[in-house]
Amino acid sequence: MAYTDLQSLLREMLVIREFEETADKLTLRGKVPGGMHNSSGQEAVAVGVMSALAADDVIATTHRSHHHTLAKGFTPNEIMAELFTKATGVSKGRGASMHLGDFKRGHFGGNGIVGAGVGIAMGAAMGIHQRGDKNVSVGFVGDGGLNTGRTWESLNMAVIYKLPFILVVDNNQYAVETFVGRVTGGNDPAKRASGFGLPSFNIDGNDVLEVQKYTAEARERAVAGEGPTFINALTYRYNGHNVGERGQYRTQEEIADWREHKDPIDRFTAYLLSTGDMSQADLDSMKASVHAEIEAAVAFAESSPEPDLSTLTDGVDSGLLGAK
Amino acid sequence: MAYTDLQSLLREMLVIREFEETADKLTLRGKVPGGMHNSSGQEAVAVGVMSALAADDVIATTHRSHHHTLAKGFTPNEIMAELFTKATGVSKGRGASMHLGDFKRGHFGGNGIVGAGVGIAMGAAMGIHQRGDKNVSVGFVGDGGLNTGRTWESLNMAVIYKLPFILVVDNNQYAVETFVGRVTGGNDPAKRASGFGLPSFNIDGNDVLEVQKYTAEARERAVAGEGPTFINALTYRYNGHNVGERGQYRTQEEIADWREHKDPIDRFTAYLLSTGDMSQADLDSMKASVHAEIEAAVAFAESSPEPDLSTLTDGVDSGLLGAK
Amino acid sequence: MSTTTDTPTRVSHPSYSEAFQQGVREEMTTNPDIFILGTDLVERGGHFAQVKGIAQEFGESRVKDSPISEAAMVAAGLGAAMYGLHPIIDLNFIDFSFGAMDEIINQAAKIRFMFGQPVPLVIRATSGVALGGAHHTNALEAFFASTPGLSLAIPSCANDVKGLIKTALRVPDPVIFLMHKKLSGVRSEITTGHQPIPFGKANSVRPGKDAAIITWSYTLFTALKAADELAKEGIEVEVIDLRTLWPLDEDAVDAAIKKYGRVVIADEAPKFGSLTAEIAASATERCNSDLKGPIVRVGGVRAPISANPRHSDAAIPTVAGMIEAVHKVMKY
Amino acid sequence: MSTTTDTPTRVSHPSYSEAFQQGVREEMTTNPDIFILGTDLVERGGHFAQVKGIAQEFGESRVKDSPISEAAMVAAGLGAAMYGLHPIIDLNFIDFSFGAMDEIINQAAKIRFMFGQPVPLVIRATSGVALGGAHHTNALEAFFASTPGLSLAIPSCANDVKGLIKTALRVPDPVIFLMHKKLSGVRSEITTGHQPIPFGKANSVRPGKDAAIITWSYTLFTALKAADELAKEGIEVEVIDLRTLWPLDEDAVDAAIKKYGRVVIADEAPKFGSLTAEIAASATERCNSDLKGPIVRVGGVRAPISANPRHSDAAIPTVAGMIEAVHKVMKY
Ligand SMILES: Cc1ncc(C[n+]2csc(CCOP(=O)(O)OP(=O)(O)O)c2C)c(N)n1
Ligand SMILES: Cc1ncc(C[n+]2csc(CCOP(=O)(O)OP(=O)(O)O)c2C)c(N)n1
Ligand SMILES: [Mg+2]
Ligand SMILES: [Mg+2]
Repeated sequence: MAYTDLQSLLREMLVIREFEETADKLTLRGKVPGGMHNSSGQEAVAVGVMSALAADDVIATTHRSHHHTLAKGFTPNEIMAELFTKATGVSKGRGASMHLGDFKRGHFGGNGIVGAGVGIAMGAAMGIHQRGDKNVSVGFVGDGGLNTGRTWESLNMAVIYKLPFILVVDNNQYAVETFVGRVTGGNDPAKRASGFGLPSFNIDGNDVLEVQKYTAEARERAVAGEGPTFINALTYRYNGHNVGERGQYRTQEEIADWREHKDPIDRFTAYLLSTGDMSQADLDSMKASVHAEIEAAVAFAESSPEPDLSTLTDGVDSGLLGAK
Repeated sequence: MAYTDLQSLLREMLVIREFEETADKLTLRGKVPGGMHNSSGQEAVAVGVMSALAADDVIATTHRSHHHTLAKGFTPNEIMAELFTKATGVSKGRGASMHLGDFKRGHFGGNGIVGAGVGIAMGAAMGIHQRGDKNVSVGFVGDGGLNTGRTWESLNMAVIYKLPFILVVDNNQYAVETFVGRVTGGNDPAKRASGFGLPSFNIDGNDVLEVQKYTAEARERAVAGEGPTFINALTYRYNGHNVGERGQYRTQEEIADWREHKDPIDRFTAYLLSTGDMSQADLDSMKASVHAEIEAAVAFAESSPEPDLSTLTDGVDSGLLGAK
Repeated sequence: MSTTTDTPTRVSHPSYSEAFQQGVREEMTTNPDIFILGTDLVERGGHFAQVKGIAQEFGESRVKDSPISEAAMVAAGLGAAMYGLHPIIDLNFIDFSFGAMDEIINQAAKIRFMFGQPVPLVIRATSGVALGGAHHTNALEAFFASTPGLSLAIPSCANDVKGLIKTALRVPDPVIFLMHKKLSGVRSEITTGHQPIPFGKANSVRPGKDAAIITWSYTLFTALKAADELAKEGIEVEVIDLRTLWPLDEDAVDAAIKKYGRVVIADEAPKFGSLTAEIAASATERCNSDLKGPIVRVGGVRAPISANPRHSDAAIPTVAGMIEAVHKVMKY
Repeated sequence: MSTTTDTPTRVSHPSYSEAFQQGVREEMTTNPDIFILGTDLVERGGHFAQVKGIAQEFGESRVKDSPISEAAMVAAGLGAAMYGLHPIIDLNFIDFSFGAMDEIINQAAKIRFMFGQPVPLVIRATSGVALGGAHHTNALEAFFASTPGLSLAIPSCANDVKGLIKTALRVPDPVIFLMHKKLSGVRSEITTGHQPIPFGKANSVRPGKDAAIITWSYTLFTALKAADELAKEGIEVEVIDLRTLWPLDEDAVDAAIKKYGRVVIADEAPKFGSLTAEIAASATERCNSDLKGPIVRVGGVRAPISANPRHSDAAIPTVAGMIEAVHKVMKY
């Protein structure tokens, strides 16, 4: 994905939405072993961040990572195939929904463990720092990860070594069924982070240009050797934590309010139409091409082979130590 | 230890100093298996805190805990004997310097692991909360523990459940040979803590009355159901991290400056003499009695028996589950 | 992550998860010191419905929703246990115990030994291989059971879940309580009513004449299927469920060796370093002369677990693998 | 905490800790991607002087002092390794790995399998029973060695420290490198010069005629003392040092069984669940007919380690216990 113009931001958000809603249905039909975490509603965080990064920047993310992975430039094909645990998936079918990644393309993995991606991304930033490279590393975490100790250990380490690191909280306000305000002392993520001595911001995670701007500024500081930045991007997840889940933990009114009045795609669409950066015709053809792209991804995933059973224990280690 | 008057605060600080300097020498003579962490210089933190607590309040502490344990009312005899790993020690000789404790007297243990005492004390506060009791729990941690993730997990938990918990940082500015400012992003512990949503203070840990006052106020809030308080008490350790260590990580001038100008015992002695709360004669006899008390503790420890070898595996569990 | 259940269920009996609710409810009624702390327990009743309805019945002071802070969760339980409560810390997946290892292994397990005072603490989690991939399928049984100071229950059916959790809630010791995720929905009869089931007592689930398979948890069902197949060949295999791995019922192991001389021990943990090794090695030392040949161990492959279902199934003991092992011991 | 050394040393040779310095220095010179992160490394050179002088020689960008943040330390190493560096994360005491278990077991160990990409990462720590009490004396060898994706080196002498760390720094895999605290100051000859020593190759430290003791790390010295005593009775025991526990030199184990039929396996971890069980059980399955009687295991007691020196010594294999075990196998 190259974000050369404003329309490309919108298109990527549409790709994510269509991917997620399609994959959600396929999951309900049993196509995605282990289920999946739908990111619909959170597109602007992923696209805003990635559009401010360079291709060789590194990310590491969470259990909810389709949007980050698509926005990072991975194809719907390889991700859908991975959800189906097919051999053509980005993780060769070993990872399903939670474990997308390819280090060579700067994606250091989704993660089954809350907070683990923060540490990995911080470590990547240390690698960048050691090499004297001019790229940056971004760690994603949910609001739930704000209460995981290692998030703060890693942030502190990035501060003291001035690592080129950006911590992005993809704050959809719930951890499974738990509202962030109920379990997060102080309930002000940027204030909490600033106590660790770094620039820290609470931003509108449903405004793709705001996310892009804060990320770009953070990236500039990081590359200039000024160390890490903390960005808490407020957003909302429309669907259940895992596919098919509903729960009584939030009202239908709350969901409707976010969907109808704060949707990141609707907002940005209206903006582009109003500024004239996009015509209705552009939009229609964009939607059609996105739809075709996701349909093709499903066909690709369906027709792809399963990983061979003979590969069951391949690649546990390099083999160079001589283990049988 | 009952802190009925100002002189008792001073006496307890003298007991700690004399205990530590005596135990230090005995350690160098091989009497204390595994060595010990001398707290000389940090007396006002221990005595200030404990003097504001009730007898049934709970503490849990660190690897450097003789001062907390003495100030909590444990006798020099049982602690010195424990340092010698004798059967008469407070932990029956199984704990040596790092593992002093007796739950029945509200001491939930020293600890070999940085930060672990914070969690245990927070848990005790949860126990108090569950029972509806009117006491509080205090967790001690060093400045090194400010960068341990679980310290923040525990503090957050205390905030959200409004637990009767006080977190005291016995901040002697060094973790082994590492200066706190070098590894602590922001280097402002109270600011860091306040981001977790609780009253947080940086105080003069060498002023026993200031420590007492902040602890008393924190205790009042806790008992009133208002939740936890964070107190970062700035102090200084005169000796090496472990007995016999020196290192080049700080200057002799720095040590001398703290010893000569900021010593908590000297300061409080001068204060009591100046206000007339104590005469020189009081002081002389106090010192003599303290000296005798510590000498007696050494004699007690020396003459105590070792734990019997037949007890080697006693009490690993209750035995009620039928393990052989 | 979702879970699968591929074992037949009978609708009238409680499920494995419901049996947990029952046991906990009964104990909570008589013991006000019991409370439960974990993520998403109050409304949702836990990710496996294991405490569904309990908050509504006993109030939110006895069932608490936690932030995602595993170290603090276990520490909370530990400190509260030291204060005299009897907490159940619900870690959801045992994999999340990695965030609380110091609290479990270095603190909870050692405190009674070090200070001579009780630590009545239950740590509950699901375990075992299912869907979801490598991060949710770690086998930690050997590690916990081999830690001095910890006990470990790993029930295979509703009845044992109920009876064993009742025992766990009556002893002043830290207990790790592992419930296999693939068994959550499996219904079966409660045969022991309101009675606690002692730790350290194996259960012979199927009688035999020729050999024994010793196992536990989900692998029991694989063993039973293998036994059914073997019966068709005329080989009658006793299937023994150890139910707890510490204390471990050595008497039952030794009795099986004495009776048959042919023993298979099976478990889904990667074979290298699994508890099957400990059971086999120590039983061989004790009862070598009663063995017609070496105990055969069946275990998982040495690899992380793939998210692909065919791969995750192939990574753990299969019916075919179990039959092969029995054939091997039958050749002695 | 201080440590004790009760094994004879020769002054001209490097100590066990100095051998680590040597090996790391040599590799750092040729590989700019190696850096070291841990507490108190720069000035102090680590708590066991294991990296003394290296910061001064290579600069502080290659030897970094860390805050007390074990999870972040390992994560830093892990992420940097994924980026292409070859970090050494120095955890000081292996007990502190409890704070980084997810990073080690769930992340570092599984990443190559999951993503098909290398994780060149060394995690170094001291291990073993010494003074200091329960929190600093955990035995984690079985847990790490049984985790798919991890390798584990556990050298007993300066030469092996040097050769094995050089190998560890040349493979793109996560390696756990455990150095026994009681051996830190022990000096011995470097016989293999600048050569790396392969993993998975045991070392026969003393020849024998009648039986073998298979062991590793500090317990090797207990075994050698026992062998000296047994020699006085006319029993000649080969003493084999496994040196790495994964890969494990099964060929050496099998060869000892074939040669003597009488084998003792000893280690200081609590016996229940120690790796001695895995080695014994799998070797028995492979070579039962060559055994004159069951392999006898010697291990630690099932209890946390007391801070009292007589107690901590009694908790692990003693010379007397080792002699008794050999007498037992000699009776077959
Ligand atoms: C250490 C850990 N604890 C618990 C879980 C179980 N779990 C998976 S996702 C999740 C909620 C995460 O919430 P958040 O971080 O806000 O991310 P979101 O799902 O909202 O994207 C939980 C509790 C886990 N995966 N890892
Ligand atoms: C989790 C953990 N990491 C490292 C250590 C080793 N260690 C023991 S004490 C110490 C320094 C602690 O410094 P601080 O918290 O400031 O306490 P102080 O010694 O100054 O009282 C370290 C690193 C440990 N015991 N636990
Ligand atoms: Mg969330
Ligand atoms: Mg300090």
